[in-house]
Amino acid sequence: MTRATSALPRPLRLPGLRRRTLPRPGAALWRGNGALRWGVLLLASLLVASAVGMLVLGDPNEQQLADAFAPAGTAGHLAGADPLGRDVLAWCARGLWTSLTVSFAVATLGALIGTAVGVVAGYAGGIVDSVLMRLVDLSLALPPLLLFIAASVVVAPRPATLVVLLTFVAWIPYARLVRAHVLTERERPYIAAARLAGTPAWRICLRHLVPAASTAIIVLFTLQLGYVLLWESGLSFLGLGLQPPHVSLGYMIAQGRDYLASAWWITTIPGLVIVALMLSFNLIGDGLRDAFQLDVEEAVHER
Amino acid sequence: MSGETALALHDVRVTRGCGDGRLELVHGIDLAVAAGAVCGVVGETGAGKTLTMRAVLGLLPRGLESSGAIELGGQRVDLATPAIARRALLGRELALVPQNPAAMLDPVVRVGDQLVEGVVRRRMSTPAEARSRALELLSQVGFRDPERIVRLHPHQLSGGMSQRVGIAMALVPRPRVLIVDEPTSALDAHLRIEILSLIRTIARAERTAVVLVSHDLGLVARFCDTVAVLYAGTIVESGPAAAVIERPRHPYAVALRAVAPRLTATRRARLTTIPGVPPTPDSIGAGCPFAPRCPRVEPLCRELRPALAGPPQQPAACHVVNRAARSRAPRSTGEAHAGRR
Amino acid sequence: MLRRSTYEESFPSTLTRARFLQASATAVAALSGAQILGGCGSTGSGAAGDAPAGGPPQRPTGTFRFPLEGATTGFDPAYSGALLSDYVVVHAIFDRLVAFDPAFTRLVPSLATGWEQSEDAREFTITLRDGVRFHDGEPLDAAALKATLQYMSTAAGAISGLLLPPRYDTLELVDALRLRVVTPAPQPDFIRNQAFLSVMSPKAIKAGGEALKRRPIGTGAYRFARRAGNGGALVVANNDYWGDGPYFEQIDFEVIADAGARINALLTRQVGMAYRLPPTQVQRVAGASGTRTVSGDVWSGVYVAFVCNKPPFDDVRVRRACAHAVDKEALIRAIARGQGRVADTFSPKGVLGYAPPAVRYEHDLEAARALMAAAGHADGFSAVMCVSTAQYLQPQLAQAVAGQLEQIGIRARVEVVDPIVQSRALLDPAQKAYDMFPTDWTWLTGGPLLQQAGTVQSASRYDGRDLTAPLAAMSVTPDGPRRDAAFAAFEGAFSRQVPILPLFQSIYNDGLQQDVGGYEETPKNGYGPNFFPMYTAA
Amino acid sequence: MVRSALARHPFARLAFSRLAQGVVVLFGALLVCFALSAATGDPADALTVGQIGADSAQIDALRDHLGYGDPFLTRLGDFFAHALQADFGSSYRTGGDALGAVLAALPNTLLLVACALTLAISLAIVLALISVMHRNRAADRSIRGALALVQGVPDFWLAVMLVLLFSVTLGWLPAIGFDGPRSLILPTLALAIPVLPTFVRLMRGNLLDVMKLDFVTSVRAKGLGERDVVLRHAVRNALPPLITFTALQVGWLVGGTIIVETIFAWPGIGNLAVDAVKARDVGVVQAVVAVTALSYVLLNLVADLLVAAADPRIRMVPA
Repeated sequence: MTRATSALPRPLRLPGLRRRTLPRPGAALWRGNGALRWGVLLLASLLVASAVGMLVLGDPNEQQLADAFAPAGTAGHLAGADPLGRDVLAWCARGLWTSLTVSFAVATLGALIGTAVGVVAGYAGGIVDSVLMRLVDLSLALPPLLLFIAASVVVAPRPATLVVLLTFVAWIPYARLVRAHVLTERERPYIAAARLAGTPAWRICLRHLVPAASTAIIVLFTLQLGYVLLWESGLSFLGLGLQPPHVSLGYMIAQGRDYLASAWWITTIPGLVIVALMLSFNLIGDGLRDAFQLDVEEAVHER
Repeated sequence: MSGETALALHDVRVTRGCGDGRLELVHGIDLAVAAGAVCGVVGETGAGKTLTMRAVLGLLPRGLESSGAIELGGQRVDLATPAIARRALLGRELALVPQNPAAMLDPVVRVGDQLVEGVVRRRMSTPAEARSRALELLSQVGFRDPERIVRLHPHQLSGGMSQRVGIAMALVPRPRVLIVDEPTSALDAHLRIEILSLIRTIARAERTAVVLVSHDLGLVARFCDTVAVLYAGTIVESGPAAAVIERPRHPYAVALRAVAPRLTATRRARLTTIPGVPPTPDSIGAGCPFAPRCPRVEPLCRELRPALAGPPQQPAACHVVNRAARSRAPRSTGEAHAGRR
Repeated sequence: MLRRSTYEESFPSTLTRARFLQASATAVAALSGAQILGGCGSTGSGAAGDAPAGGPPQRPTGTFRFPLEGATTGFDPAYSGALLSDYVVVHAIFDRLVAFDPAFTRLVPSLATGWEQSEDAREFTITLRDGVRFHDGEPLDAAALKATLQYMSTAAGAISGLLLPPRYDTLELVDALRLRVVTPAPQPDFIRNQAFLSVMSPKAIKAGGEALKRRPIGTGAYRFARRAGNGGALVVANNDYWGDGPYFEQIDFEVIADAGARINALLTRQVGMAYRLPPTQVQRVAGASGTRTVSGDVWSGVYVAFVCNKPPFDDVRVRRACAHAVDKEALIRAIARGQGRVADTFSPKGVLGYAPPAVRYEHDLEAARALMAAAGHADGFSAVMCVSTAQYLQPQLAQAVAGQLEQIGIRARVEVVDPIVQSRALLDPAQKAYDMFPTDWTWLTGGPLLQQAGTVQSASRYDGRDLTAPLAAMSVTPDGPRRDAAFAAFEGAFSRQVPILPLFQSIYNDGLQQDVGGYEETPKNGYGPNFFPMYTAA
Repeated sequence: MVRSALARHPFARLAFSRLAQGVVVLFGALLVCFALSAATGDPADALTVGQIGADSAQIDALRDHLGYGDPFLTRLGDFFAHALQADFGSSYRTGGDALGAVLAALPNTLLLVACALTLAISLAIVLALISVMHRNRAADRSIRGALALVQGVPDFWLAVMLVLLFSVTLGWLPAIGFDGPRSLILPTLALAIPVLPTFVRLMRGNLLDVMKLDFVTSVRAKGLGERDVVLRHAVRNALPPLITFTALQVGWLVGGTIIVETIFAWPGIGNLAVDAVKARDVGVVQAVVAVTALSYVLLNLVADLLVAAADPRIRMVPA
């Protein structure tokens, strides 16, 4: 009985509809997909550079007050030093990992929660759907930054609290996206067939509905990685982000805000790292979207 | 239905991709349609019917190129030139009634606006003229209350209604040639008859040449003056509708006729099917594309692609059939090709 | 422990026109023009920028726009000592009995033309200036002063309660303009505190209630007009003012919470001045055309309070080790950008109560490590430092101190919290969470106010006899050699026990438009500029 | 009777169902904001920060005096009773009515957000059109590349640089405050640019989806050029999703304005909210959250009505 679903004919792929399966691994995804290649290349080089930086440049938290505000290019501080004499480049190297781990954690948690809510809302429909969607509306109605400020007053900023805080906001786009996909997917004949074959609801959701939205989730995941990076640096600007000894890019950017004219490197260099990270995420996101896009365009020729 | 040729296709080809990946989907189509006549183009899905018509209209999807030429009202147009250059013809001399009635109209724009948009935007007539022309056409295509229809939105129309609107929309600029792409595939039986007879009466009244693309032999037989049977991107047989349908010469046409369900068939008889599957463009070899499925296949069929030959008014592209025709009743070639008109 | 919401360390510096063009010409990365922001411009006190040439206008003209740090909450002089924004406006509306001379060494007459004080500092006779009227028409007389003193002594939870005796034996009107005050206990700082306390209209005091807070009535050069949109205020010229000024038609107090925005507003001439520039911006404002800076030593210092009622800081050797470990010069240079002077005592120089320290702790890591070993912490220990976002020089100072302490094995984690969370932590007697409190204090009246308010005990929980005895003595001994001896004893014990580690005394800088005069130096208590003599040069 | 009346007017039915949902959201928002302001502490703490010699007993006395000492549930009940009559108590700092202060500041924020949105949306449509018309050619790739870069720039950094460049250094525009339209330019840019990439991405995606539909072919069959196809048809079909998306950004835009209003000293509710939270001005915090939630509900209602007007197919009640 369990294999019933696969006996059905491969789902009818009508051109122009959003129905996109996971991309065939290997060539099609990579070949001719400049955006994806450049994105992965950029991300890989950033990771390698920061790994090397962490080994070579030593502890970013180490202060040399004598070197305070050393400009970019002085001995020992290739990218200059901050007001406490900490090396900006070492800070960026370590900061990149911290910021990445925070944004990966938040994006993943957000994806899990958001997808769960989206699938349940989309598949269950009725009261459950409207309750969950009101929850989404509620979290959209409350200004996130105000919530962060209020929460920061109560809780000292540590990575764990930051991840939880940011996840409160990160899950919403997933929920809306997955719900939209599930609503259209739910009408498909193969879902009705699966239900007829007695497949339990949760299996249908996991085996069919989630994979159907998986492509969109992956694209959104890459974009969310970027957004979380920006939220974190925004929080640091308001003094709510991670504080030393935790090393975060946002902290250095916010700290350098006062000396943009005289010591521009304190803000600009970590800022450039964030811009590079965002660029790589966006390129990967667009690359993946184009890869799936191809799926749809191929269908056009079958007419 | 004598009359000068409104539209003639000369060696129309459609290829995909370029360089070593080039693939020819349509292998040289020659066709002629007389003004006021309805020419049926028949073939299975994937035979290249729609692609040919799109090539003529210059509306090929991205990545496909057309070649060959068409003659339209005495004007010769080379299909290799980019579609933008040929757009002047479109919506003036040449019009299209798209296939899927539901998706044919812009959902957010009122029906009336979409009807007059083409001619008004291209300054072929003033808005007032266009509006009255549209109302007149709407009543012609069978609406009793055109004033109301004009204000409706596409999602408020039924399948049949939107098909009629589609036809009216195509006829607004008084085109010389009307291409109708499977108008009835989404409609139910009695509507099909109405729509097709509507097309024929208008064609005759406005002396418009109509190219009817369809895969329904029964309808083609009943409503078309001439027929061209398409298989894997080439015309395998053409000629007067009655002749081709009743007395098909090419094995594929014969098989098509046999396959068409008959009301008279006994209830128990299994539906006959053509063995095998239509070839994909890249799998066609040198010989006759129908060879793998042809009951009367011969070694020659597999090497040499047969050209259209045999009796002038009903040529067919099959060595075996043409050879038999030659042996049976040789005729002088000077006779006028009635079918060709 | 008086903390006012000081500016946050968040200013964008500007690109001077030349440097910007240079920057845009070459790639931003190659900004060669940026030089190290090492030593600051005007060191030392009182070095005012070049004052404008023209003199004050004949009649009060134009509007002076003054940016406030935060919304005002109320203008009752008794209470508004807690919030700087409130006090700045109060300063523009009220007069005080006495004022300090320009060098801030002695008291000069203001509303009071003369005053006598008895030997035991319990009896005071104050003579008021004749012909002065309040904004509501009431005359300034001994009855008004009596009403003010009574109200300010008894106002619940008010700042004035700390500067005045809780009650008086007698408040006698000798004649219309002379008041004799007798207090149950000696009040050595009674007259000096009058330099901070405003004189209020008796009619307003009698009316009381919300009006005191919402409609202040004083004798100053400017009258209160109305509250402005988001917590600001507007005051207008009081034309029959007895003293020098006013030279502005009105002063518009507008709330610009962000320090960076205040400086931008100054540089684009949208506001008349930017009060108390953060050290990182002094260079920028001084260098910009059209603006000048005024700076001066202030009665304010930066400290690190150790929590002495629990290990590890209950051991004086650990405290002394920290005193040796912290390099105050480096902190001044890196964090205060040179705007500070090394401090070794609780009271800053210039405040009555200052006395040279008995022990001075040189920056000596070896001695520090020896003390740590002697105290049994050879391999160091970890501690938590609590600093609030509203602190002067922000958490950077705390991190710098933590970095220096790390060199002798103290692994200090800096926790940046909200000012309210920090103040509640300080009140918590058990002090479970934190070990050190970097903070800054300001002496409002130039007298030993904070010592008498028990700030040292409340911040460091140190209550050894060697400190409490001189504290008791100094609060009842009239000025003179015996009080000085008490001060010396207090500072001596303070430097020996180091319950609180003084870092440096601050130098404040204010930014002004080039054509704004009558403002030669930043106020010593950093608590509100004196608007009356200020003018915009014609 | 109501049901039948509604049935006849599709718009009314749509509006009614949206409002019903809105009430639930508003109720939830009030609940959250009460819990939040209770957690962050109350005016008694803030008032005693600067007080010399204040001890916890005195603070608790002040707290009772101000009415924040009662048990949680009674305060909750009391809060809702007042909130439903739009009374959020007074701001302990200014003494004035909390909601009054918020409503006074709201127009400034709405003006800023409106300008930023108009700029962002119109620019997004133009850029999306250009990149769709020249799909995968130079223009498209450069637009997408530039936007990917802009998306990476932290919004506060952009705001600070705008002020540095255009008002402080070049002196063309005022740096702070709200006196006259010229002071609107920089804050609008600072708010619009960070949002722009998202809008362009969304609009471009919509346009591409629409261009694949069949009716586009029939429009081309009328001989109309690509410009007409895109401008007269594709844009109108691609707009509704953009409208809905914009309405959802209200919560975020208020967040964004907090940063812009701080840097430009703009007297909006962003500034007000930050001060109120830091000063534990409970009344004002609750009023700000309530007003933002209400504006979210109303804006979404307006968006749905706009979408229904723009796209006749959506006249029935949405899912």
